[in-house]
Amino acid sequence: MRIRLLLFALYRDLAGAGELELELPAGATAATLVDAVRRRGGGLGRLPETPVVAVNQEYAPLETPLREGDEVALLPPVAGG
Amino acid sequence: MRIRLLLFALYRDLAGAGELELELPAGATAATLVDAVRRRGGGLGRLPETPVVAVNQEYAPLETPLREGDEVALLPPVAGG
Amino acid sequence: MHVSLTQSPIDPSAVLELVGSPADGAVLLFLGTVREQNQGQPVSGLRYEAYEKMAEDVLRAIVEEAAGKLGTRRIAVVHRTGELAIGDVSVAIAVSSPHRAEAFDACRYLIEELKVRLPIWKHEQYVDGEARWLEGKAPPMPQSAGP
Amino acid sequence: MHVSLTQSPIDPSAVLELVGSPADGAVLLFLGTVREQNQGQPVSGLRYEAYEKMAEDVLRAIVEEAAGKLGTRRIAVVHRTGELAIGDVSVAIAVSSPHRAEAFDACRYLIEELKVRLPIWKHEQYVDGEARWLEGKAPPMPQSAGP
Repeated sequence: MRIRLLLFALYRDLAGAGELELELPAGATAATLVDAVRRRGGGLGRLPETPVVAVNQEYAPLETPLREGDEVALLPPVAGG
Repeated sequence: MRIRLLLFALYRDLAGAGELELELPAGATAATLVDAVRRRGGGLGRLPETPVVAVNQEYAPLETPLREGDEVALLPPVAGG
Repeated sequence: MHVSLTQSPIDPSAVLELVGSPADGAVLLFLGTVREQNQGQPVSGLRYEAYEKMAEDVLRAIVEEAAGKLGTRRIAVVHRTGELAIGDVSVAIAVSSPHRAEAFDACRYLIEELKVRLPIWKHEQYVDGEARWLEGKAPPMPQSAGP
Repeated sequence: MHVSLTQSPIDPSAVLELVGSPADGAVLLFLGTVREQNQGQPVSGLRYEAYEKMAEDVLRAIVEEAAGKLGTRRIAVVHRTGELAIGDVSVAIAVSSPHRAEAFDACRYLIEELKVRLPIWKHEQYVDGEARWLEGKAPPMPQSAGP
Protein backbone atom coordinates (compact mmCIF):
# COMPACT_ATOMS: atom_id res chain seq x y z
CA MET A 1 0.00 0.00 0.00
CA ARG A 2 0.99 3.56 -0.62
CA ILE A 3 1.61 5.88 2.35
CA ARG A 4 2.30 9.60 2.38
CA LEU A 5 5.06 10.38 4.90
CA LEU A 6 5.60 13.88 6.29
CA LEU A 7 8.76 14.91 8.12
CA PHE A 8 9.11 18.06 10.20
CA ALA A 9 11.82 20.29 11.64
CA LEU A 10 14.93 18.28 12.63
CA TYR A 11 13.60 15.12 10.95
CA ARG A 12 13.00 16.99 7.71
CA ASP A 13 16.56 18.29 7.86
CA LEU A 14 17.83 14.71 8.41
CA ALA A 15 15.78 13.42 5.46
CA GLY A 16 16.54 16.36 3.21
CA ALA A 17 12.84 16.32 2.32
CA GLY A 18 9.57 17.15 4.04
CA GLU A 19 7.49 14.60 2.20
CA LEU A 20 8.07 11.06 0.89
CA GLU A 21 5.85 8.48 -0.80
CA LEU A 22 6.37 4.98 0.63
CA GLU A 23 5.21 1.58 -0.54
CA LEU A 24 4.58 -0.74 2.43
CA PRO A 25 3.40 -4.37 2.61
CA ALA A 26 -0.18 -5.15 3.62
CA GLY A 27 -0.47 -5.43 7.42
CA ALA A 28 2.16 -2.75 8.00
CA THR A 29 1.92 -0.66 11.16
CA ALA A 30 3.47 2.70 12.03
CA ALA A 31 6.38 0.70 13.51
CA THR A 32 6.91 -1.07 10.15
CA LEU A 33 7.06 2.34 8.51
CA VAL A 34 9.60 3.69 11.01
CA ASP A 35 11.82 0.61 10.45
CA ALA A 36 11.58 0.98 6.69
CA VAL A 37 12.47 4.65 6.88
CA ARG A 38 15.44 4.08 9.21
CA ARG A 39 16.76 1.33 6.91
CA ARG A 40 16.98 3.82 4.06
CA GLY A 41 20.06 5.07 5.91
CA GLY A 42 21.69 8.45 5.34
CA GLY A 43 20.28 11.13 7.62
CA LEU A 44 17.18 9.03 8.19
CA GLY A 45 19.32 6.34 9.85
CA ARG A 46 19.66 8.81 12.72
CA LEU A 47 15.91 8.88 13.40
CA PRO A 48 15.10 7.57 16.88
CA GLU A 49 13.76 4.00 17.04
CA THR A 50 10.47 5.18 18.50
CA PRO A 51 9.74 8.66 17.20
CA VAL A 52 6.41 10.29 17.90
CA VAL A 53 4.01 9.39 15.11
CA ALA A 54 0.79 10.95 13.87
CA VAL A 55 -1.52 9.02 11.56
CA ASN A 56 -3.96 11.19 9.65
CA GLN A 57 -3.14 14.20 11.88
CA GLU A 58 -3.63 12.37 15.17
CA TYR A 59 -1.00 11.13 17.58
CA ALA A 60 -0.97 7.36 17.23
CA PRO A 61 0.84 4.46 18.93
CA LEU A 62 3.48 2.62 16.89
CA GLU A 63 1.22 -0.44 16.79
CA THR A 64 -1.36 1.47 14.75
CA PRO A 65 -2.17 -0.48 11.54
CA LEU A 66 -1.79 1.61 8.42
CA ARG A 67 -4.13 1.74 5.45
CA GLU A 68 -3.72 2.68 1.80
CA GLY A 69 -3.56 6.46 1.46
CA ASP A 70 -2.83 7.23 5.11
CA GLU A 71 -0.88 10.39 5.92
CA VAL A 72 1.80 9.50 8.46
CA ALA A 73 3.99 12.15 10.11
CA LEU A 74 7.16 11.70 12.15
CA LEU A 75 7.27 14.41 14.78
CA PRO A 76 10.32 15.58 16.73
CA PRO A 77 9.64 16.63 20.34
CA VAL A 78 7.44 19.74 20.05
CA ALA A 79 8.35 23.28 21.10
CA GLY A 80 5.45 25.66 20.53
CA GLY A 81 4.24 28.40 22.84
CA MET B 1 -5.71 66.66 70.84
CA ARG B 2 -7.33 67.26 67.51
CA ILE B 3 -7.86 64.32 65.14
CA ARG B 4 -9.12 64.32 61.55
CA LEU B 5 -11.56 61.45 61.06
CA LEU B 6 -12.41 60.11 57.58
CA LEU B 7 -15.40 57.89 56.91
CA PHE B 8 -15.92 55.90 53.73
CA ALA B 9 -18.71 54.15 51.83
CA LEU B 10 -21.31 52.65 54.21
CA TYR B 11 -19.76 54.38 57.23
CA ARG B 12 -19.92 57.73 55.48
CA ASP B 13 -23.59 57.11 54.71
CA LEU B 14 -24.20 56.25 58.40
CA ALA B 15 -22.41 59.41 59.54
CA GLY B 16 -23.94 61.64 56.89
CA ALA B 17 -20.42 63.05 56.43
CA GLY B 18 -17.10 61.87 55.06
CA GLU B 19 -14.95 63.90 57.39
CA LEU B 20 -15.18 64.99 61.05
CA GLU B 21 -12.86 66.89 63.38
CA LEU B 22 -12.63 65.27 66.84
CA GLU B 23 -11.15 66.48 70.10
CA LEU B 24 -9.76 63.56 72.12
CA PRO B 25 -8.03 63.40 75.53
CA ALA B 26 -4.26 62.91 75.71
CA GLY B 27 -3.40 59.21 75.70
CA ALA B 28 -6.29 58.34 73.39
CA THR B 29 -5.93 55.31 71.13
CA ALA B 30 -7.81 54.34 67.98
CA ALA B 31 -10.14 52.39 70.28
CA THR B 32 -10.87 55.55 72.30
CA LEU B 33 -11.77 57.27 69.05
CA VAL B 34 -14.10 54.48 67.94
CA ASP B 35 -15.88 54.58 71.33
CA ALA B 36 -16.23 58.34 71.16
CA VAL B 37 -17.64 58.17 67.65
CA ARG B 38 -20.13 55.41 68.51
CA ARG B 39 -21.33 57.38 71.55
CA ARG B 40 -22.33 60.27 69.29
CA GLY B 41 -25.29 58.02 68.41
CA GLY B 42 -27.47 58.48 65.32
CA GLY B 43 -26.17 56.55 62.35
CA LEU B 44 -22.74 56.36 63.94
CA GLY B 45 -24.19 54.31 66.81
CA ARG B 46 -24.50 51.51 64.24
CA LEU B 47 -20.74 51.38 63.59
CA PRO B 48 -19.26 48.01 64.54
CA GLU B 49 -17.40 47.92 67.87
CA THR B 50 -14.14 47.00 66.16
CA PRO B 51 -14.13 48.54 62.68
CA VAL B 52 -11.02 48.40 60.54
CA VAL B 53 -8.94 51.47 61.26
CA ALA B 54 -6.20 53.23 59.34
CA VAL B 55 -3.97 55.78 61.03
CA ASN B 56 -2.18 58.13 58.65
CA GLN B 57 -3.10 55.90 55.66
CA GLU B 58 -1.90 52.65 57.21
CA TYR B 59 -3.95 49.83 58.66
CA ALA B 60 -3.46 50.04 62.41
CA PRO B 61 -4.55 47.97 65.43
CA LEU B 62 -7.13 49.54 67.76
CA GLU B 63 -4.47 49.86 70.47
CA THR B 64 -2.53 52.34 68.33
CA PRO B 65 -1.89 55.55 70.33
CA LEU B 66 -3.02 58.69 68.51
CA ARG B 67 -1.19 61.97 68.21
CA GLU B 68 -2.26 65.54 67.54
CA GLY B 69 -3.03 66.00 63.86
CA ASP B 70 -3.34 62.28 62.99
CA GLU B 71 -5.61 61.31 60.10
CA VAL B 72 -7.73 58.36 61.22
CA ALA B 73 -10.02 56.51 58.82
CA LEU B 74 -12.78 54.03 59.61
CA LEU B 75 -12.94 51.51 56.78
CA PRO B 76 -15.81 49.17 55.96
CA PRO B 77 -14.80 45.75 54.60
CA VAL B 78 -13.15 46.47 51.23
CA ALA B 79 -14.43 45.44 47.81
CA GLY B 80 -12.04 46.50 45.07
CA GLY B 81 -10.97 44.49 42.07
CA MET C 1 6.47 49.54 37.99
CA HIS C 2 3.29 51.54 37.71
CA VAL C 3 0.29 51.92 40.00
CA SER C 4 -2.59 54.32 39.63
CA LEU C 5 -6.25 54.99 40.28
CA THR C 6 -8.19 56.63 37.50
CA GLN C 7 -11.66 58.00 36.87
CA SER C 8 -11.22 57.48 33.09
CA PRO C 9 -11.96 54.27 31.20
CA ILE C 10 -9.03 51.83 31.32
CA ASP C 11 -7.42 50.95 27.98
CA PRO C 12 -6.01 47.40 28.27
CA SER C 13 -3.43 47.98 25.49
CA ALA C 14 -2.05 51.02 27.28
CA VAL C 15 -1.61 48.99 30.48
CA LEU C 16 0.08 46.16 28.54
CA GLU C 17 2.52 48.68 27.10
CA LEU C 18 3.68 49.61 30.61
CA VAL C 19 5.34 46.19 30.98
CA GLY C 20 7.32 43.90 28.68
CA SER C 21 11.00 43.74 27.89
CA PRO C 22 13.22 41.89 25.39
CA ALA C 23 14.35 39.86 28.43
CA ASP C 24 10.83 38.53 28.97
CA GLY C 25 9.13 35.49 27.49
CA ALA C 26 5.77 35.82 29.24
CA VAL C 27 3.28 38.64 29.64
CA LEU C 28 0.04 38.26 31.55
CA LEU C 29 -2.85 40.72 31.62
CA PHE C 30 -5.78 40.36 34.01
CA LEU C 31 -8.90 42.48 33.57
CA GLY C 32 -11.70 42.70 36.09
CA THR C 33 -14.91 43.72 34.34
CA VAL C 34 -18.36 44.83 35.47
CA ARG C 35 -20.85 41.98 35.20
CA GLU C 36 -24.46 42.43 34.12
CA GLN C 37 -25.70 40.64 37.23
CA ASN C 38 -24.59 39.84 40.75
CA GLN C 39 -26.01 36.77 42.47
CA GLY C 40 -28.86 36.75 39.99
CA GLN C 41 -29.81 40.41 40.44
CA PRO C 42 -29.51 42.44 37.19
CA VAL C 43 -27.03 45.29 37.63
CA SER C 44 -27.42 48.64 35.86
CA GLY C 45 -24.09 50.14 36.91
CA LEU C 46 -21.75 50.71 39.79
CA ARG C 47 -19.57 53.21 41.52
CA TYR C 48 -16.18 52.63 43.13
CA GLU C 49 -15.17 54.87 45.97
CA ALA C 50 -11.55 54.83 47.15
CA TYR C 51 -9.52 56.22 50.01
CA GLU C 52 -7.23 57.43 47.28
CA LYS C 53 -4.15 58.50 49.16
CA MET C 54 -4.04 55.23 51.11
CA ALA C 55 -5.07 53.04 48.15
CA GLU C 56 -2.03 54.05 46.10
CA ASP C 57 0.28 53.30 49.04
CA VAL C 58 -1.31 49.89 49.63
CA LEU C 59 -1.17 49.11 45.92
CA ARG C 60 2.50 50.03 45.82
CA ALA C 61 3.19 47.73 48.79
CA ILE C 62 1.34 44.82 47.14
CA VAL C 63 3.22 45.40 43.88
CA GLU C 64 6.54 45.34 45.73
CA GLU C 65 5.60 42.00 47.28
CA ALA C 66 4.56 40.64 43.88
CA ALA C 67 7.81 41.85 42.31
CA GLY C 68 9.61 39.53 44.72
CA LYS C 69 7.66 36.58 43.34
CA LEU C 70 7.93 37.75 39.74
CA GLY C 71 11.66 38.37 39.71
CA THR C 72 11.07 41.63 37.82
CA ARG C 73 9.52 45.00 38.65
CA ARG C 74 7.65 44.98 35.33
CA ILE C 75 4.20 45.25 36.88
CA ALA C 76 1.40 47.72 36.15
CA VAL C 77 -1.84 47.98 38.11
CA VAL C 78 -4.59 50.47 37.30
CA HIS C 79 -7.84 50.59 39.27
CA ARG C 80 -10.85 52.54 38.11
CA THR C 81 -12.91 54.73 40.46
CA GLY C 82 -16.19 56.60 40.00
CA GLU C 83 -19.13 55.50 37.86
CA LEU C 84 -18.76 52.37 35.68
CA ALA C 85 -21.06 50.72 33.16
CA ILE C 86 -21.59 47.03 32.42
CA GLY C 87 -18.53 45.61 30.64
CA ASP C 88 -16.22 48.38 31.81
CA VAL C 89 -12.80 47.36 33.08
CA SER C 90 -12.58 47.96 36.85
CA VAL C 91 -9.01 46.81 37.29
CA ALA C 92 -6.15 45.94 34.93
CA ILE C 93 -3.05 44.08 36.07
CA ALA C 94 -0.15 43.48 33.70
CA VAL C 95 3.06 41.64 34.54
CA SER C 96 5.98 40.46 32.46
CA SER C 97 8.73 38.06 33.33
CA PRO C 98 11.33 35.81 31.72
CA HIS C 99 9.19 32.75 32.57
CA ARG C 100 5.47 32.07 32.71
CA ALA C 101 5.17 30.30 36.07
CA GLU C 102 6.29 33.43 37.91
CA ALA C 103 3.98 35.61 35.78
CA PHE C 104 0.93 33.52 36.69
CA ASP C 105 1.85 33.43 40.39
CA ALA C 106 2.51 37.16 40.63
CA CYS C 107 -0.62 38.13 38.69
CA ARG C 108 -2.80 35.91 40.85
CA TYR C 109 -1.15 37.24 44.01
CA LEU C 110 -1.82 40.82 42.91
CA ILE C 111 -5.54 40.36 42.28
CA GLU C 112 -6.12 38.30 45.44
CA GLU C 113 -4.26 40.72 47.72
CA LEU C 114 -5.76 43.78 46.11
CA LYS C 115 -9.25 42.43 46.73
CA VAL C 116 -8.71 42.09 50.49
CA ARG C 117 -6.36 45.01 51.16
CA LEU C 118 -7.16 47.88 48.80
CA PRO C 119 -9.35 50.51 50.53
CA ILE C 120 -11.95 50.65 47.76
CA TRP C 121 -15.69 50.08 48.03
CA LYS C 122 -18.23 49.10 45.44
CA HIS C 123 -21.73 50.58 45.30
CA GLU C 124 -23.96 48.57 43.00
CA GLN C 125 -27.10 49.89 41.33
CA TYR C 126 -29.67 47.36 40.17
CA VAL C 127 -32.11 47.40 37.29
CA ASP C 128 -35.01 47.32 39.77
CA GLY C 129 -33.88 50.65 41.26
CA GLU C 130 -32.27 49.22 44.40
CA ALA C 131 -28.68 50.13 45.24
CA ARG C 132 -26.26 49.06 47.94
CA TRP C 133 -22.69 48.86 49.12
CA LEU C 134 -21.33 45.41 48.36
CA GLU C 135 -20.43 43.22 51.32
CA GLY C 136 -16.66 43.44 51.34
CA LYS C 137 -13.81 41.65 53.02
CA ALA C 138 -12.06 42.66 56.22
CA PRO C 139 -8.42 43.45 55.43
CA PRO C 140 -5.92 41.40 57.46
CA MET C 141 -4.97 43.64 60.40
CA PRO C 142 -1.37 44.21 61.41
CA GLN C 143 -0.47 42.71 64.79
CA SER C 144 -0.01 45.14 67.65
CA ALA C 145 3.68 45.63 68.45
CA GLY C 146 2.84 44.79 72.09
CA PRO C 147 4.05 46.65 75.20
CA MET D 1 -14.13 30.02 20.59
CA HIS D 2 -11.35 30.84 18.17
CA VAL D 3 -8.15 29.02 17.23
CA SER D 4 -5.74 29.91 14.47
CA LEU D 5 -2.16 29.84 13.25
CA THR D 6 -0.91 32.95 11.53
CA GLN D 7 2.18 34.15 9.71
CA SER D 8 1.29 37.79 10.52
CA PRO D 9 2.22 39.66 13.68
CA ILE D 10 -0.28 39.00 16.51
CA ASP D 11 -2.20 42.03 17.81
CA PRO D 12 -3.00 41.39 21.51
CA SER D 13 -6.00 43.77 21.46
CA ALA D 14 -7.55 41.91 18.56
CA VAL D 15 -7.21 38.61 20.43
CA LEU D 16 -8.74 40.16 23.58
CA GLU D 17 -11.71 41.31 21.54
CA LEU D 18 -12.48 37.71 20.57
CA VAL D 19 -13.53 36.96 24.15
CA GLY D 20 -15.45 38.85 26.84
CA SER D 21 -19.14 39.09 27.57
CA PRO D 22 -21.38 41.16 29.87
CA ALA D 23 -21.76 37.92 31.83
CA ASP D 24 -18.04 37.84 32.62
CA GLY D 25 -16.13 39.44 35.47
CA ALA D 26 -12.65 38.23 34.56
CA VAL D 27 -10.57 38.31 31.39
CA LEU D 28 -7.06 36.89 31.18
CA LEU D 29 -4.60 37.34 28.34
CA PHE D 30 -1.34 35.42 28.14
CA LEU D 31 1.33 36.40 25.63
CA GLY D 32 4.39 34.35 24.86
CA THR D 33 7.14 36.59 23.50
CA VAL D 34 10.51 36.04 21.86
CA ARG D 35 13.35 36.57 24.33
CA GLU D 36 16.65 38.20 23.45
CA GLN D 37 18.57 35.24 24.86
CA ASN D 38 18.10 31.56 25.59
CA GLN D 39 20.19 29.96 28.31
CA GLY D 40 22.62 32.83 28.09
CA GLN D 41 23.09 32.68 24.31
CA PRO D 42 22.03 35.93 22.55
CA VAL D 43 19.23 35.23 20.05
CA SER D 44 18.86 37.15 16.81
CA GLY D 45 15.55 35.68 15.72
CA LEU D 46 13.58 32.50 15.32
CA ARG D 47 11.30 30.56 13.06
CA TYR D 48 8.32 28.45 14.02
CA GLU D 49 7.40 25.57 11.77
CA ALA D 50 4.04 23.85 12.26
CA TYR D 51 2.25 20.76 11.02
CA GLU D 52 -0.56 23.18 10.30
CA LYS D 53 -3.46 20.88 9.56
CA MET D 54 -2.80 18.83 12.68
CA ALA D 55 -1.89 21.81 14.88
CA GLU D 56 -5.30 23.42 14.42
CA ASP D 57 -7.03 20.14 15.31
CA VAL D 58 -4.88 19.67 18.42
CA LEU D 59 -5.44 23.29 19.45
CA ARG D 60 -9.19 22.87 19.05
CA ALA D 61 -9.10 19.75 21.25
CA ILE D 62 -7.09 21.54 23.96
CA VAL D 63 -9.48 24.51 23.85
CA GLU D 64 -12.48 22.18 24.27
CA GLU D 65 -10.82 20.67 27.35
CA ALA D 66 -10.08 24.14 28.74
CA ALA D 67 -13.67 25.24 28.10
CA GLY D 68 -14.76 22.50 30.50
CA LYS D 69 -12.59 24.05 33.23
CA LEU D 70 -13.55 27.60 32.33
CA GLY D 71 -17.29 27.11 32.25
CA THR D 72 -17.49 29.19 29.05
CA ARG D 73 -16.35 28.74 25.45
CA ARG D 74 -14.98 32.28 25.40
CA ILE D 75 -11.43 31.28 24.55
CA ALA D 76 -9.16 32.50 21.77
CA VAL D 77 -5.74 31.07 20.93
CA VAL D 78 -3.54 32.37 18.12
CA HIS D 79 -0.10 30.91 17.42
CA ARG D 80 2.39 32.59 15.15
CA THR D 81 4.42 30.67 12.55
CA GLY D 82 7.29 31.67 10.27
CA GLU D 83 10.02 34.20 11.08
CA LEU D 84 9.81 36.17 14.33
CA ALA D 85 11.95 38.96 15.79
CA ILE D 86 12.92 39.63 19.42
CA GLY D 87 9.88 40.87 21.36
CA ASP D 88 7.35 39.47 18.87
CA VAL D 89 4.34 37.65 20.28
CA SER D 90 4.59 33.93 19.49
CA VAL D 91 1.31 32.90 21.11
CA ALA D 92 -1.69 34.78 22.51
CA ILE D 93 -4.28 33.11 24.72
CA ALA D 94 -7.37 35.00 25.88
CA VAL D 95 -10.11 33.61 28.10
CA SER D 96 -13.09 35.19 29.80
CA SER D 97 -15.30 33.82 32.52
CA PRO D 98 -17.72 34.95 35.22
CA HIS D 99 -15.05 34.31 37.88
CA ARG D 100 -11.28 34.69 37.99
CA ALA D 101 -10.25 31.36 39.52
CA GLU D 102 -11.55 29.50 36.46
CA ALA D 103 -9.94 32.03 34.11
CA PHE D 104 -6.50 31.50 35.69
CA ASP D 105 -6.86 27.72 35.70
CA ALA D 106 -8.02 27.52 32.09
CA CYS D 107 -5.38 29.93 30.78
CA ARG D 108 -2.61 28.05 32.54
CA TYR D 109 -3.96 24.74 31.27
CA LEU D 110 -4.01 26.05 27.71
CA ILE D 111 -0.39 27.20 27.66
CA GLU D 112 0.94 24.10 29.44
CA GLU D 113 -0.92 21.66 27.17
CA LEU D 114 -0.14 23.59 24.03
CA LYS D 115 3.56 23.44 24.84
CA VAL D 116 3.62 19.65 25.04
CA ARG D 117 0.99 18.74 22.44
CA LEU D 118 1.00 21.28 19.63
CA PRO D 119 3.01 20.02 16.62
CA ILE D 120 5.12 23.15 16.29
CA TRP D 121 8.91 23.43 16.30
CA LYS D 122 11.20 26.34 17.07
CA HIS D 123 14.36 27.05 15.13
CA GLU D 124 16.53 29.58 16.95
CA GLN D 125 19.13 31.75 15.28
CA TYR D 126 21.87 33.18 17.48
CA VAL D 127 23.84 36.42 17.26
CA ASP D 128 27.05 34.39 16.79
CA GLY D 129 25.65 32.86 13.59
CA GLU D 130 24.75 29.46 15.02
CA ALA D 131 21.22 28.14 14.58
CA ARG D 132 19.41 25.06 15.82
CA TRP D 133 16.11 23.35 16.47
CA LEU D 134 15.17 23.76 20.12
CA GLU D 135 15.06 20.62 22.22
CA GLY D 136 11.33 20.04 22.53
CA LYS D 137 9.02 17.90 24.60
CA ALA D 138 7.64 14.50 23.67
CA PRO D 139 3.86 14.78 23.44
CA PRO D 140 2.00 12.31 25.69
CA MET D 141 1.16 9.35 23.44
CA PRO D 142 -2.30 7.82 23.31
CA GLN D 143 -2.46 4.29 24.71
CA SER D 144 -2.88 1.52 22.20
CA ALA D 145 -6.44 0.20 22.19
CA GLY D 146 -4.94 -3.30 22.72
CA PRO D 147 -5.85 -6.50 20.88
